[in-house]
Amino acid sequence: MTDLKPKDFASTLDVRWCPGCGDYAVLKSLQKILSDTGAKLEDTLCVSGIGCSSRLPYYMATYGFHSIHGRAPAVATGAKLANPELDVWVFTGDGDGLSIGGNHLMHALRRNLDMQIVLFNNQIYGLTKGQFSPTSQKGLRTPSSPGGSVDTPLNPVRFAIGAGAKFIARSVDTQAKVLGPVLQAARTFEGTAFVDVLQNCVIFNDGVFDKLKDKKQGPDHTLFVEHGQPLVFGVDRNKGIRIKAGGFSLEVVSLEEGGLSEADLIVHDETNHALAGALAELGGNAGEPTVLGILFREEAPEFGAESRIGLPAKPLSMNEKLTRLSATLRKAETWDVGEDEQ
Amino acid sequence: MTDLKPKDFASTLDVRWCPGCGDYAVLKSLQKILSDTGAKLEDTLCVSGIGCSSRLPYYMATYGFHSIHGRAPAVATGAKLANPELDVWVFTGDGDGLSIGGNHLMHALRRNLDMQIVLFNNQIYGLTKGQFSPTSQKGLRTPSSPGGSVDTPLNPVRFAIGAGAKFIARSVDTQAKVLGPVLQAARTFEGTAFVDVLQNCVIFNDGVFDKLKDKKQGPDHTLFVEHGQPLVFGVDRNKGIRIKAGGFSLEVVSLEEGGLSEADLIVHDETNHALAGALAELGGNAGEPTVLGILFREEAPEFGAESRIGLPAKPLSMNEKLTRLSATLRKAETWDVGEDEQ
Amino acid sequence: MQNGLERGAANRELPVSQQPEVDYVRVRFAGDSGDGIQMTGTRLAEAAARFGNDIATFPDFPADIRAPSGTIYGVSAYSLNIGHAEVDTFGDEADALVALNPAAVRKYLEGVKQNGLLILDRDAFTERALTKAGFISNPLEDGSLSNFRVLPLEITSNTEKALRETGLSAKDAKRCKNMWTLGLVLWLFERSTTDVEHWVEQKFHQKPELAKANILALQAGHLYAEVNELPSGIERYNIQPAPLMEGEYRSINGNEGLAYGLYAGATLADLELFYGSYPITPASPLLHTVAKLKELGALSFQAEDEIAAVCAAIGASYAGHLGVTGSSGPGIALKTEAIGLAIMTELPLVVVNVQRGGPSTGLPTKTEQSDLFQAIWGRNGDAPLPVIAPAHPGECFDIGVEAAKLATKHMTPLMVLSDGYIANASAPWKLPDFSDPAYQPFPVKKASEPTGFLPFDHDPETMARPWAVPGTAELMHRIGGLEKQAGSGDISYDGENHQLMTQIRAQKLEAIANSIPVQHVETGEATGKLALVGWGSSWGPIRVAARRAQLEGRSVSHIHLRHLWPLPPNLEELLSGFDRIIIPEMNNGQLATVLRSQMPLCFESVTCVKGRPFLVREIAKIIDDVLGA
Amino acid sequence: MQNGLERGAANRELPVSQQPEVDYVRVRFAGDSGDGIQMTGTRLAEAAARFGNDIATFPDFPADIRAPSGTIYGVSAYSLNIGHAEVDTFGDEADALVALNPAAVRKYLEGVKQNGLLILDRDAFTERALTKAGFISNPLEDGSLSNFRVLPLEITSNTEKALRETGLSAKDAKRCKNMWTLGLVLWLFERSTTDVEHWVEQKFHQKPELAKANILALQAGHLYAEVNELPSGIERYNIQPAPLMEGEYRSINGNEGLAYGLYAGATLADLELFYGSYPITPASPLLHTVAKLKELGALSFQAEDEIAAVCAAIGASYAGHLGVTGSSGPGIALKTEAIGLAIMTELPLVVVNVQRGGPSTGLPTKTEQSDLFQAIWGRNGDAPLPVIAPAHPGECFDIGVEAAKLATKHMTPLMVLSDGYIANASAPWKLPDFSDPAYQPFPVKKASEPTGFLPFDHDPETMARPWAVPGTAELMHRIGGLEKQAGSGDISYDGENHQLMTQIRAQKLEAIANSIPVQHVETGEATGKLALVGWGSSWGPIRVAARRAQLEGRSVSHIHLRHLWPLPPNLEELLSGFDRIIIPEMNNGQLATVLRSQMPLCFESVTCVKGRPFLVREIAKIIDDVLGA
Ligand SMILES: Cc1ncc(C[n+]2csc(CCOP(=O)(O)OP(=O)(O)O)c2C)c(N)n1
Ligand SMILES: Cc1ncc(C[n+]2csc(CCOP(=O)(O)OP(=O)(O)O)c2C)c(N)n1
Ligand code: SF4
Ligand code: SF4
Ligand SMILES: [Mg+2]
Ligand SMILES: [Mg+2]
Repeated sequence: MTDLKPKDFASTLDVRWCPGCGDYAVLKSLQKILSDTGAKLEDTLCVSGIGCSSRLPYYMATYGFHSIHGRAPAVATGAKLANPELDVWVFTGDGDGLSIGGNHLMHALRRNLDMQIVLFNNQIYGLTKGQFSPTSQKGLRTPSSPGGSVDTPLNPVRFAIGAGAKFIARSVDTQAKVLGPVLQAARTFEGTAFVDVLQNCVIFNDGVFDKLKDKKQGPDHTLFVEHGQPLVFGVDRNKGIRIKAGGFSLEVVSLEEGGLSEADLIVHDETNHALAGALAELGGNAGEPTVLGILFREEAPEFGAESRIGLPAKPLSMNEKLTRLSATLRKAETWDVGEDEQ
Repeated sequence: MTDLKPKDFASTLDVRWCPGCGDYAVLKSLQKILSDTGAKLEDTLCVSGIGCSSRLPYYMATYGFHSIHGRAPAVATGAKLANPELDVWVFTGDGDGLSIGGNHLMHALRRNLDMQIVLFNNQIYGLTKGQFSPTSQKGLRTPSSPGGSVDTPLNPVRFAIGAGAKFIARSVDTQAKVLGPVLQAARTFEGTAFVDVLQNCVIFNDGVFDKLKDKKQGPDHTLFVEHGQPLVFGVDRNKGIRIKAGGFSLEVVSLEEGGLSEADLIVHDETNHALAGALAELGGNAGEPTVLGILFREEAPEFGAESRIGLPAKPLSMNEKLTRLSATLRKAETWDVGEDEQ
Repeated sequence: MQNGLERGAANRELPVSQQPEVDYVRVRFAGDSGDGIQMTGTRLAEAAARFGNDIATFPDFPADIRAPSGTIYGVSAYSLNIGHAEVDTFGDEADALVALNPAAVRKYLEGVKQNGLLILDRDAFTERALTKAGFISNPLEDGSLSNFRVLPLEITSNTEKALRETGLSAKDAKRCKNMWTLGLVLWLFERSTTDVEHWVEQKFHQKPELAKANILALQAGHLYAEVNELPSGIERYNIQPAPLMEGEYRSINGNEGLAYGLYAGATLADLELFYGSYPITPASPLLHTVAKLKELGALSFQAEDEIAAVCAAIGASYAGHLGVTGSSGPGIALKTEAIGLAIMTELPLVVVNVQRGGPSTGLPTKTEQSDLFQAIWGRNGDAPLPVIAPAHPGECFDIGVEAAKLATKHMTPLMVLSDGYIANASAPWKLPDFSDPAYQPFPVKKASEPTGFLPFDHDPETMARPWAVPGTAELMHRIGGLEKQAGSGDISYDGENHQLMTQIRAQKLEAIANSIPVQHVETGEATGKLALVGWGSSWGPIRVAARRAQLEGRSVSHIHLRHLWPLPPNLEELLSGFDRIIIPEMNNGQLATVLRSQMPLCFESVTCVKGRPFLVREIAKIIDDVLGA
Repeated sequence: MQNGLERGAANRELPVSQQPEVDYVRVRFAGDSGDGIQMTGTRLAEAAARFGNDIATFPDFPADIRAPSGTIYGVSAYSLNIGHAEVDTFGDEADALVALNPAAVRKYLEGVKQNGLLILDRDAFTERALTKAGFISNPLEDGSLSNFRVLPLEITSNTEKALRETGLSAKDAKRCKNMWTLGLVLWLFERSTTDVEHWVEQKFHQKPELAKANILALQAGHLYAEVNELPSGIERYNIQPAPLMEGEYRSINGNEGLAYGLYAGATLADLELFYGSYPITPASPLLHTVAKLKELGALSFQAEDEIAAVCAAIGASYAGHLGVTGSSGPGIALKTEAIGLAIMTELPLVVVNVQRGGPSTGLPTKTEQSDLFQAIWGRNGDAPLPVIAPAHPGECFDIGVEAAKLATKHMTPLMVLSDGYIANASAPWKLPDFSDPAYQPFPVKKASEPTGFLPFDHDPETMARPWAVPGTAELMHRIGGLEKQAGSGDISYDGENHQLMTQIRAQKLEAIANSIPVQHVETGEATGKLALVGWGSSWGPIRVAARRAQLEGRSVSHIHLRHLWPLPPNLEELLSGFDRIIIPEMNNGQLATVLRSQMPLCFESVTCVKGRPFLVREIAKIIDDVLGA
């Protein structure tokens, strides 16, 4: 294996996203972790649908398939089933993956085929110039919602939990420190890893994540979870999450008031479905942090391996196949017509 | 309003489900609650996709639209948006609603338009003769999975939670006592009400729900939830659900051992998302009950009403419309070409 | 013994019959869905085939899974044409109808010829059953069957009687009445029960008591016929073996044939088969059949919908398998956008459409061939792809092989148009001999050489681009649905390049046109007064009618198109040799429209969209109308 | 003043020009996506139109949202043809190119005529910018522009200078360079800046400092031209008003026209408009425009995908609205199955396809007319529906009205084929007068009478079935995609009935054929040597070329098809009167194929799939080739 640098993963094509688009940062993180993990160009396959974010495969020096709108998980499924050796990545957007492609995403997550699905969630349709998407905030005025969108937004993480995904993470485009390890863990995970990347579209939805990304105040609005670690957050790491007394729900508490300490907080258990669901919801109300990191991860049977059970132990030669086919055809009743019989 | 009997809701067509099919019972419950609630034939619209269950509209004396596979929620959305006065029902199957139609279902649930979506979940494709469906149990041998299905089944209730549904219930086809009130509550709910009906297919998947439906042992395997009531179940009502100590998850406990009483159990709160999620999961492991009843219900803005904001207060006459259109066309710069100018 | 002529696809040219009354027997079994009709029919078909007859069958089951018993829409039927001359259709009117309940009589009496034989289960003609079937009086008594030779037997009670000793429950015993009937019918056809007995033993080898009961019933029915004197006018059918070509045979239906053929095709191309599909009538059995080929290396994938199915197949092709997807009309409609992607990316892909009655959901369980427009022209943009169609079940295997060959040789998606009739009908089929030159391997050469590699470079002869699969070192490249620079494959918005690429895609079809066999005359002279041009499952009735007319010395030729798009280059010249050209089709004139658009000849269209193939008589009438009776 | 002839659709027949050099000026603005090119172009177009010129415009923006500045693929352009004779195309070569950066020169120089005028921002020709645009040397210096009249101006620095006093940041000041340019160009066209000033004031009324800056820049540019002596050889353009028909005008593009027309059509049908859609280039503005009509009662619904969009529209139609859905080729492909449902259920539905370059994702931002096959034949089953197409932006409104009328009158889905060029191009449009008989209301009568109500009974003249909407007492009935009994609408699997229903669906098209206007000759004699047959946006160039040839006394006629399916019944007779018939199309010969399939005439096809309409010169060449130069 040659040592490939991040830039070796870049194709020769000019990157054509708008200057300042969050997509650049994700592309960079991706190239870096591929380099870090010693990925090979020829064994890496990037599949995408249509959208700004779905242009990503063109910018990678690996194999790439820019398919059609919403269908990347299905294309990737076929490719990975056909060649389990490939390291398959799906890049999609909130429109591509959750609007037209929601069903394929859901079924991919349910099946748990070994691949990574990275959703560039800019809460807008970038490529078609700014209509609201399934993750757009309510009330957003766009060309197709001049009076403000009335659709209730979908929470991609909660959606993934509903679909039964086995690896669910959330990250922010430009926070390479979170995004890098998340992508790396996604790649390592044997099954479908889903990564919701909060991505800024400078043109049509600029600044929606500014609060979370703010260098100073950001930590007050985000909580980075790690398995086995208590759920602490805040600029001064003085806030946390605990189970609300007398009910099955979470609440934000201050570690300074009421004599609470880290011991009163929940410890993150990435195999706990209910916890992941509750964490996914946080961020909607004032004071709540948006949870980043790996919200859920659970080992489970991998679809590809299971699908191959029953296949011949090793690929058959053409002759073996024809011989077996001949035998199969003869499993039905056969009879001979001979010259002499006539 | 004339008093319609349940049978008045039956059309003149012969019902063509297999003898013994669970669909009959659902049809009956439906006709009964429509009669009970004084529904009008002409104001009721039944929309369906394709599948055995999707034949239901033909058997109703109301308006009906047997549309195409998986698309009933979309057809219903258009009809309801066009005429908010209609009482719109969608009937779908686990294949129709969760396989090909999963995306429309998801978006319908997310939007919360006032209608009822009843999913006949027989964990099989009935009409196409018995292939496994997205809810089929793993390992099920069917014509398309002769070696046993390797797909991980989807949990419709959990899926609905993931989609952000505001009314989520589960019931069993033949338990009219649960199903009736659930359908009635679904009808009353202002928003999209989702009902997962565990339905027996006598031909291709007979008996999958027998354990739950068993006259005697059934109560040991099912838990009927009611808002404000503790989560007790069992033939002898001696089992219950409580929060597992030291974590964010549920466990089944016996009320006889360890001196536990109902007071130790969780009280059902139908507005609690996390609880609904955890309850939805129960039933997968031995000893756990399958939860029936209204798992989740939360008032939320109704999509239809929100969509109509900005429309004229009352419908415009043809003349008013043309006048306003003329004015709108003139919002752009206009200029006159006069004979004299030439 | 065989007449020397090898029929292109079917490979089993047999003498043609001039006396359908003697040469064939057409029998239809009909009864309730639960009566085991399909099994009875299949057994008789099998027995006849093993005996050496030529056969054609047509199962006709209800749209409902299990309609309430006794209803007309719950009737299941199986039609069978047994001949010692060539049998290409399941026949027009039936010589005999075996009806296990009144509803079956009600539904199928119309299809029985004058003076035909009616074998009925008298026990089933209860008041209740008659009412359910819509009879006001009992046809056995009211004289309404006087135009037929009626043989009313106490089938149910005779079966029960025969099984009394077995200790079987009355319900289970009753279930064996189809076996009793089969026994009787086997006697009528002068066949022994031995083969069926073997089959029963195998099928029920885990339930010996059931095996025994079924065999008892079978023998009882046979014995009954032999022992009881049958009324006068009812004779046994003596159908001698047909002079079939020497070889090993089995019976096969179109779906099986196609699934096996596609596997064989992938194999001969040295590829693995990937079949992505979503169930739909009548295409689902393709999925079921491929699923069973797993131990042979075939991978099947039941997707969440048709779009995912075709996309997965495209993904599999990109990764180096032969991606195949199958569905029926409405499902193909959903695949349209993705098929465009396969055209744009120039990946091999086989799309099978097992057509059913349309439009929309239409008549899901009935046959039709009305998706031809969709196949040839049903896409956005200038998006050409080849279309081929099997003529009958026996040709499906070879169509599967050819599909794999054309798709890989030219790097293109391709559509196969089968239909509900071909899919479900079965016929004797000579098992393939893979050492035959017809099955010469055509192994695909995947790209591996980096020097000069350009993903959208085209071979001037085949117009194929190189197939470089992920995993191949140094050939990394990107493909997609956007227009691409000829050669490099980079995205290109350039107008001139788009014009060039549009031409290249069109030239791919020209390359295929040049590589397919020239159009031959299926039967008849190469010029003449009348050409009957058909495709797909209109093959059988046209062939039979044309061959009969030819024997009478009439100037009619049958031209059957296996390659529908591109059309064989010599077609125009060939057709120019006829005074009149008539196209009988099971749609509203689609092939006629296609041909008119391609050559300035006068095409007359005769259409039939009744959910079934043409009758021979309907084709014969066309011939009579043109050439005089 | 107007020449008396009322042109069918466009309603604005003007004198034809024989001297394009004098009668029109074609100017193209080009620069970086961020340079405000579209705005500059639109303002000049508006000013010209208000002055009374006829105009045609063509915005040509990059596929990328905001490509890195200075790149060739990031160039945005706006072409404008200003005339005092009839202007139907945006013109062949440009008379003038206003280029704000080197990349714009690189991309569009080819399209400028010999000795054309080049106005360049000299400040933008930095080393870096030149390299980015792929120039090896500076074209301003290396003599490569010697075939043009070059006017290199310090646009950026002049703008900055003009705004120095305003206190605007350098960046904001620079942004006004398009206004400076516009001022200059307005002077060149002998137009004052007043109208633009008003517009700026309105547009920036919340940011008065920006308004002021823009106006300052505008005036500065104007003044610059007036004060500085322009080099010899550069003259002002004097384009007199065109003799337009009297009336009130605005400019409109095809998407706007269609959206308004559909609203008007629904209104005249006495229905509410429901528009269900999913964004796609170039159809999205239809959705945006309808969304803005909410206060007029129109309901728009952005669905999760194209399938949901069409299904919602079908649901809305069932519930009594006029359901409309719009998309472009790939999205229409996805709607195919549902369109079949609308055909089967015989509900009114308008499907708009704003075509783009195909196949597959193809060339999303480029125009093409290659979805004709898909529109006419692209469905499973025998599934006919009417197809109509606008010729130019000004006709879109009326097409919207007609679509609503045909769909409701005949109870059928209908397809409108617009295209990317028509959608984005704009032209002066005479505002509709709703008291004109052309806009006579056609209110739909919904069923309400229970006696004798049969949901699938057909009016023998229109072949419409009754439209009974949910909510109507006593008319409860069920519809769906399965085949239905004629009359009752109950599910029917009967073969004869299916044949009948197939015929009924075909007869619906015949009824439409009988109700549409006879095909007229767009321009020229009713018989002659050459007929040029076109549809959609090939209208402009064919018209211009044909009219010029006619003025020269040549025997060429232009026949433009607005009704593509069914075809006008008199078309064959009309076309028979010509010696040769040539069909220029922006696809690989689709209309030619359609026509060949429908009438035994000889159609010659000339195709152009370069992402742009034909050039007049390309059509003129066809005429020359046939009739001699
Ligand atoms: C079948 C189809 N429908 C619609 C489109 C138009 N389209 C392209 S991308 C897109 C949405 C993009 O949004 P998202 O997935 O969020 O990607 P982003 O551009 O925001 O990264 C749409 C609607 C298409 N290309 N194909
Ligand atoms: C586009 C399309 N694809 C496939 C089908 C075939 N089909 C009809 S119903 C069905 C699945 C039915 O399963 P489900 O929704 O669970 O209904 P059930 O019959 O079990 O009630 C399928 C695959 C179809 N009619 N249309
Ligand atoms: S439009 Fe938005 S998402 Fe698309 S490239 Fe530009 S900034 Fe990025
Ligand atoms: S196949 Fe199953 S689901 Fe369908 S009608 Fe029969 S029993 Fe019911
Ligand atoms: Mg987005
Ligand atoms: Mg089901």
